[in-house]
Amino acid sequence: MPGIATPPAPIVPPPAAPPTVAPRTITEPSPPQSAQTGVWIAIGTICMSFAALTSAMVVRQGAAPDWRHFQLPQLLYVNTLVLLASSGTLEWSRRRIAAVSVGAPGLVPRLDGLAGVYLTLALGLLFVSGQVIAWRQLAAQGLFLATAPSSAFFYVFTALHGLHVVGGLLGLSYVLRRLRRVAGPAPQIALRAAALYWHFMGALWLYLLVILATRV
Amino acid sequence: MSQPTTVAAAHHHAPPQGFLRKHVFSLDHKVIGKQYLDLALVAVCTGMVLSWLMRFHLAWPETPIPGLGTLSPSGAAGGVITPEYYLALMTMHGTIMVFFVLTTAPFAGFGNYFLPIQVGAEDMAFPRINMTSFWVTLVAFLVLISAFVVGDGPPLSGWTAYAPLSAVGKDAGPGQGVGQTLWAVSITLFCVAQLLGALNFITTTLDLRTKGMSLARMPYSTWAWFITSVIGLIAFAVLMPACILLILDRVAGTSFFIPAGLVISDRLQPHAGGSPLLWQHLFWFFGHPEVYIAILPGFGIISHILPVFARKPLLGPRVLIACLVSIAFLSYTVWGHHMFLSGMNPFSATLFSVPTLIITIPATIVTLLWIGTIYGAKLRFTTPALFCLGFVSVFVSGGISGFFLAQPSIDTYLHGTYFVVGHFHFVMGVAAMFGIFAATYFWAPKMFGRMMSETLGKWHFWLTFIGVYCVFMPMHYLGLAGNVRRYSAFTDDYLKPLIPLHRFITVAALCTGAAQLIFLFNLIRTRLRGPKAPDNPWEATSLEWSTTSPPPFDNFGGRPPVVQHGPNEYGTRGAAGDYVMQASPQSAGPA
Amino acid sequence: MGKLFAVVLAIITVVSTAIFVTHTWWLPVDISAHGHAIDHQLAETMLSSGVLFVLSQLALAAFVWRFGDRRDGRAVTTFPGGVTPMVVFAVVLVGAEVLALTFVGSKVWAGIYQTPPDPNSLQIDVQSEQFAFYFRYPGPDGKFGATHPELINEASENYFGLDPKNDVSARDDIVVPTLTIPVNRPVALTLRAKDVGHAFYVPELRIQQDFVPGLSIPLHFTATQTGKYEIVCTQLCGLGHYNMRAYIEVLPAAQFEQWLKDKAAQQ
Amino acid sequence: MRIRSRSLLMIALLGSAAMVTPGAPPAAGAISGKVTYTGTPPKMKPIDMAKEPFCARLHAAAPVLTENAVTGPGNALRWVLVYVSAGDQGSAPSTEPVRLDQRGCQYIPHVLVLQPNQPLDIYNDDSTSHNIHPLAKVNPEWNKSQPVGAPPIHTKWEKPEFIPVKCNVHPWMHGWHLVLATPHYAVSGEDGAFSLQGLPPGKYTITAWQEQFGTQTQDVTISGTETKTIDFVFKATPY
Repeated sequence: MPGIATPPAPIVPPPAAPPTVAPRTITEPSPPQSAQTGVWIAIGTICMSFAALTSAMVVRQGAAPDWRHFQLPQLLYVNTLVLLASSGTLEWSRRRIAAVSVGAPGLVPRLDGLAGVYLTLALGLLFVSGQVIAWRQLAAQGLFLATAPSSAFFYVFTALHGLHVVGGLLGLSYVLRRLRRVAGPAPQIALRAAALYWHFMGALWLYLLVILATRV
Repeated sequence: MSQPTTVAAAHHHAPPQGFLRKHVFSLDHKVIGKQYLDLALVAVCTGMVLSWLMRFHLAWPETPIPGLGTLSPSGAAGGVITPEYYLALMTMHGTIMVFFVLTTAPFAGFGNYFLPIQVGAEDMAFPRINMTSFWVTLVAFLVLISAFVVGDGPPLSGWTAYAPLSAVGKDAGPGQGVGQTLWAVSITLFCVAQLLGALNFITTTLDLRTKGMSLARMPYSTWAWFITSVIGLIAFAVLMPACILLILDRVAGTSFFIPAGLVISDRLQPHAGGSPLLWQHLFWFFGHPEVYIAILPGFGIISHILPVFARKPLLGPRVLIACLVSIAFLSYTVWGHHMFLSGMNPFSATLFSVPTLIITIPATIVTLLWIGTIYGAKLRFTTPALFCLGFVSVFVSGGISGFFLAQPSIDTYLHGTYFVVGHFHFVMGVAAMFGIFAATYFWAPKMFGRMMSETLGKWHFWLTFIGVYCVFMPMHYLGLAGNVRRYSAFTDDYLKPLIPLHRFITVAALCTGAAQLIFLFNLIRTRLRGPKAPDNPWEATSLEWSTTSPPPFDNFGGRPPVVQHGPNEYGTRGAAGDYVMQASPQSAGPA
Repeated sequence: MGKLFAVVLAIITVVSTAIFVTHTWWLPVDISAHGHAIDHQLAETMLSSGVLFVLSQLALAAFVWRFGDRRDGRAVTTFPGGVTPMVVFAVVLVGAEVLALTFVGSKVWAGIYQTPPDPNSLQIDVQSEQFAFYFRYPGPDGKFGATHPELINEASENYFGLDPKNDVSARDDIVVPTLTIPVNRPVALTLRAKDVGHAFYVPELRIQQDFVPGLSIPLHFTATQTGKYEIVCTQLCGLGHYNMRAYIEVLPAAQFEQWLKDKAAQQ
Repeated sequence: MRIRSRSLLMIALLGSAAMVTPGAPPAAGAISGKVTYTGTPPKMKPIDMAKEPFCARLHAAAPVLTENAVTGPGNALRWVLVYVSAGDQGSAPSTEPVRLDQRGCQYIPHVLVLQPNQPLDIYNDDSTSHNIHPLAKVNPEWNKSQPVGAPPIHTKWEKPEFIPVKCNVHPWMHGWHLVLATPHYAVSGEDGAFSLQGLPPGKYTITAWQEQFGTQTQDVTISGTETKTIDFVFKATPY
């Protein structure tokens, strides 16, 4: 099932025929900021879900003395850097595309800005595989989902966050496809929304890292 | 609130071509709205049949029900309902009604259909996500219903699914194996669907309002759907992780909600350290806002329809919106009143009883606004108007019994008795249903382009209005006598003298149920062969009445309306009578 | 049509209120020390909300009766004073009533659930299980034996999982399915659940408390009248929930001591 | 739960040999004897059925005692299953139905012996609802209620197993369904006596099983139509 809150796919103007030689001349007025509002609301929802899980963890830790502390695999800190880097490259390419297409709203000048988005996708995939490797390391230590409540919450938090990151990757690849094919400002609005969602993924991971490091 | 800079024209998309795109996998919010309403119709029929079986079993436990033995041989061999099957019927009745009827119909169904039109938009902000949320809701409903035919029957831990009864697995009794897991998966899917739905509602209300449609000029049903989606966003975002943890407890062997040392069916359970109260807290943090998700759209619908038939403006619309917002906020501070006696620290009972009693104030104000609107009105007693009046009366009865349950000292006696059943059925089972009936009769001309029969409508109203009072008011008397709820048979000595009252309730419930067939027949006949409906049969002012019945694909035929007035212009001298349409250019002079 | 609605609504209101007022179905006799305070609180709330109920229903009926559309061209009029009387009535009157009920009610609640039990009250260990209550008295040695969930064996009536072989204090514990207590003497129960959530509810004692697996919850009361009453479960616990009952027998003090001695002898 | 691994029993049961042609019964021997105990058995406590008024009234005169170690005169032990665990030529399992009654909130008989696929009819003779919950591990476990007015439950067990049965509604109601592959079995009565009839000549292992004191086996050889007597003595402990 795709990420629970895949970033909202803003309305595509009627699926244009495959890009003919001359890009479509009509430039539609910029759509309202619905993609941006949608992402902000999705962020609110995701925060509420993780807040509920955090309170469940706090209550569960107090409920019984069986909370077994364990050392977080060091790989997680490397993954954190990878995720922050991916946010960086995405922000760089978003600003570059915005700056470049202010002059000429056609397709061509925008292409060099896409490299950053590709890099973000790669780093995102690297982060997700890093998380899975961290799970393997934990399993090697004998800490599975049901071994202890602390490991259970670790797996639930990282799984839900990973699921949302995968959703973000799907959203980014969708926006990437539209950036290459559709002229006009609409894809940029979508890119700004997708970037906001991606930065939130980074911030959420930092929050998770803090509470996991302190409580688990 | 970002005022939309440009007209929402850019948001158009080409009308669908193929049958599939037009009717099944449609992106049009009107088709999705009708799909939600049809799902809710199937769900309410299922839920009602379950309640008939339950009521019949309570009144005459040993009389076999013909045909039930063949339908469910394990649950009701020979037509006699077994105790576990009764609890399974109760659990499915509660879950279907709360989730798939009272959240789906007034909020997702009518909201999806009318919110975009009422704000002057062509469609929801994200049509693809809107379509996804319906299909995920349908899958959730099918997953829930499959519990009837799979494993050892549907779950029996109630719609509240308290742990460890719901978390331990098949040791806890029949239905707690596969059936309970299906329940948890179904509710998780339902949460995902509602989150996507709420996301759509809020973005559309904030971003896609047409020119001149400021927030102050939005109709009150739109306000209600907007506030309900904000509540839903937070409530379902908490229930989803709770259900995920419950599923992990059931299948992955974790111990979030199951403590150590439990011996169930002579087996020591392999769990340790969990807290059953954690589930109750997470569930009711969602649970009480859920009951407001069920009733607030009803508030909006009644506040939208009542002025139309009173032919005068709603009294104090700003106060109404302030009350809706304060109810929405307070609904997150009261969940503990479900848990006064649950083993939670007794001091927090006092803590939760204060906001619970305070929330009665905005509810009282809203009721008084409706009664105040009726004062000095020129009431037209059409069927939707009667259901509005019925809503006000029934909501008052239900709300008043809330006074008793809000106080921990009285809840000591009344908790877990039929008094509670009477209370929540009056407020949710009847008031919210009257909201749905009023909305159906009021908007049928617009949705189907055909008028519903008034005579059948009135028969349906009178039988239902008197019927529900005969069914649910006696439940308060049973509660005062200490009749415990969720019992599949009354074998206690002090309950035996109450059985005749149960028989009266059963007869009343079967008659009221039969009366709903009138509504079903009326609805189906209208959709197939009802008389053609004009664009504005009720002479109302809001935007949905300034377009054709049923509205074209993009709601306003390419000419998005420019709004000049609020929705409350009744009783003033207007071009076409004593009202001024929201989008009419002419100024609204005094009457 | 409006007049019909007003009449039907008035009849419904009058009939329902009459049944409440005449106590056709009402609370059973109160045999608990703290029961009077609860009954008083209930009566108080019944009176104030009854008035609110009758007033609002009859107001609705009256307005619907009077303001039907008689096509006489009469202009619509707004409620005298507009919306302010509504808000004032709700905030002041309902608010005041809410505060009164909360203030008085919290004292009644605190008296039952927030005060520690009387030190010399009778200690009884209560275990609820899928679909029965069992009560354990410490027996002559005054000490409860340790309980071991893995030793529970219903066939040999070892419901608490006692280990008499090597736990001396467990040998004289008395386990009975009927809660037998002396009259006018405080009783302190410790509620423990063996499997799922249950509840302890005696309507006559005006007392109710859930069992939570994993917790042992204190509950104390004093019975002021002898007799045999029913204990029922109000927390959904599975298929036998409706049949999960026990009896509470309130005996005069002497008869209770005799009963205790007989039971200890049978051990 | 009695700590006694059932796997040991399973091996003994599966030892029964191939089919025997029905035809006229060959010359048959018999084994009979008595089951007794030594030491002090646990005291059989009276069951207080106060929770279920209907059953409490039935047993008001003579309260029912617990049945996990029922003793009789002369140190006799009742409800002990004695059966041929090895050396049985095996024969078609009988198909005439076995009846289990729930009367006075008790399982009658306390120990019910039957063979795989033998029809089992469970009746509820009380005017209160019972709930039969056989805690089977080898066979599929089921848990059904039988409310008043419900028809009898017709079921069967496919595989041999010793299945404890409990009633979820009345915690003191316990019984056993002993599913045996061999048709040669007997349950010791009040006096602890048992007898196995119709045994063709051959070498047999006889096993005696008691729900609390475990199992004992003895070997017997039948040469003609004589009756061999063997006795079993179980060591009883008070707790």
